[in-house]
Amino acid sequence: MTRSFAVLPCNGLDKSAGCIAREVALQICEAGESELICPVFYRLAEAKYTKLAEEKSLLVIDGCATRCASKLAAEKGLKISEKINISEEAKANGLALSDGLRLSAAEVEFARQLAERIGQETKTAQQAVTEEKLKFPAELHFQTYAKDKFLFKIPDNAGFYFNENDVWAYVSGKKARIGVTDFVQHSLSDIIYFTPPVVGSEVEQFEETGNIESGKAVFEIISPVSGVITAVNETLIDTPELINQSPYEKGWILEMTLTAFSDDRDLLHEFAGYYPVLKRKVDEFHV
Amino acid sequence: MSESTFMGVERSKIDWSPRIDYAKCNDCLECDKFCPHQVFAVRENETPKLIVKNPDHCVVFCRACSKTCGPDAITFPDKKETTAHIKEVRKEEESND
Amino acid sequence: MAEKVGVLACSGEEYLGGTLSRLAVRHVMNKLRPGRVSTLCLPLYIAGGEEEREFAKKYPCIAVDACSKSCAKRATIKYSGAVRDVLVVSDVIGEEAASCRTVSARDLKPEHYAMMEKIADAICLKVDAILAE
Amino acid sequence: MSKVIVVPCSGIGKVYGLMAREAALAVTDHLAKETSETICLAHIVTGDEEVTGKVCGQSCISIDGCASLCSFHSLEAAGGIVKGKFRSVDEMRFHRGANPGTGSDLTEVGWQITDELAAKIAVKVDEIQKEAK
Repeated sequence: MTRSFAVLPCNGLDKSAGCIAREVALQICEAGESELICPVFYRLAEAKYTKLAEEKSLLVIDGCATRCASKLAAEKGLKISEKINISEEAKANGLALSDGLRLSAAEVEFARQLAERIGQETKTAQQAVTEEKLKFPAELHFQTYAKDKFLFKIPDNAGFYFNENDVWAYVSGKKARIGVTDFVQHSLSDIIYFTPPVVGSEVEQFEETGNIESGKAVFEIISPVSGVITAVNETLIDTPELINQSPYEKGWILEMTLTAFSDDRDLLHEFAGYYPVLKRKVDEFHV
Repeated sequence: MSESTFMGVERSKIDWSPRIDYAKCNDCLECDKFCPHQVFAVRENETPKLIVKNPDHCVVFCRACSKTCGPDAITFPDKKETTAHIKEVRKEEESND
Repeated sequence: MAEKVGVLACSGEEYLGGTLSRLAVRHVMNKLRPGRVSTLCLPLYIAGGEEEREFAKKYPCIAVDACSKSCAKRATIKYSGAVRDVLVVSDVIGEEAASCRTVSARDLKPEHYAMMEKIADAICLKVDAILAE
Repeated sequence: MSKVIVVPCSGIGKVYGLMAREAALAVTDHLAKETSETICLAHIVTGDEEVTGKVCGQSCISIDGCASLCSFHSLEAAGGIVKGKFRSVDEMRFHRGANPGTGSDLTEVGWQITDELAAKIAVKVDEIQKEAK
């Protein structure tokens, strides 16, 4: 059976990747019950498409790394259930995209295969990872560093690991919960958008896994650990300010099942290692 | 801000910064506007206009600027190779201690 | 010697003095004494601003009030303890100007900005005196 | 009938505070001049009897800059009945990437977003007044 989606393609007409995204979207819709969301018409028909995206699981097809379709979905507060990126898929398949805006025979075939694959794929990754529940400590113990009126809190509970990209992971058995540190939320100030990663996707250590954005900047969440994403904190889509208010608790970003923690650990700090790094950053980079 | 070390390794020993493909770059300068760490520099009346001036200011493993690039002209080194390199340097330094 | 001084504006919404107190404090923080002054958000005292309250306890603070009600001063004393000094805007630009009903930045004219600068200078005198102690 | 009390946070550190302030003033000075009024938030924070007497039991609208909700919490603490709760930062979600200005000055788009917010608040004032009838 083919799966049915609300399909939001990037549709960018100025690049072959955008044209392929459009082609993939059309093929998926033609093959089954999926329905198309036109990103251009979305501006005028917000209610219609928002309803559609709520009724069906949302598939976002980005053309290139600018990821306009993902951003549109985040802006409209839509929950993305699957996401593909044409440029990345092409790279993975060894296909060099042309500069022309008319699809070549190879690109048409690539689009066809991609559409077929998405239509039939089952969420094996997602099904495989629901067995164990993460045990997060009921109470965190913080150490603080004060600079002017700003207080930077860092948990020193055992099980917390940090990368120098200011992202934390709380590890318990095979599971981890991930979020950003107080340094990130103070530097960004009021966080307005959260672009979540896709549940079921596999992430390597130091790979981007979603981003958060304030009026000041966009922050890429760089994963401290490798694993398969099992959950995303969906409340952050409507209330991203929870990251400001409670970066280690209510503002957690995602959970995953770890795949290479013993390796990953080499490039992670525990509290004692991260605390001086944070102090240095706070002193250098005045918020 | 420039960070002098990353995971204890001197930043200058880690090759991580954006690479600009000038065949694709259209001088829109979105990357420079976006990056808060002054990695890029813009030179009026010079070619190329946009250069990577401070590669060591770039936050190791951050690729955010490439996502602002419409023509996809920015790439980064391979993450796995970089990770392996950092681990190697750390090992060397440990054995030297 | 204090390395930093906290400055609180009343930012009152009813009178021109409030608007000017807010702008003058920002002017001191950004332009006249950058790095030496932190502004504190008065209403954060009630909304649970642990950081604001702690700062006001640790560092010397100056309240900048539009009128003799001295809300900024009294709120700081109530939630954080003492204030080191107080500037009342109406003492600098006169009662009549301070209680004028022009409040929006939309309606500010060059003469209002001149008043703002006068207030900012008066704040700087107090900041400098505390920093020199 | 008593006026709806509209109180912005006027947060001094960020542009969102200025947007909240200007949106409130646009409502009480222009859009709903006859049916709404503002009261100095700093005065509310002091908890004076004079001001809690004005706020307690009255219909209020809070306009905050950010998630700290200073105005909202202060109005509640003074016994106000907050029937409308706005945040200028929420308006930014409809204007991704826009630069609204600084805590001292708004840009053109900053004013535009503020005006959009003010229009929504004015509608809320009307609703509250109709309900009261």
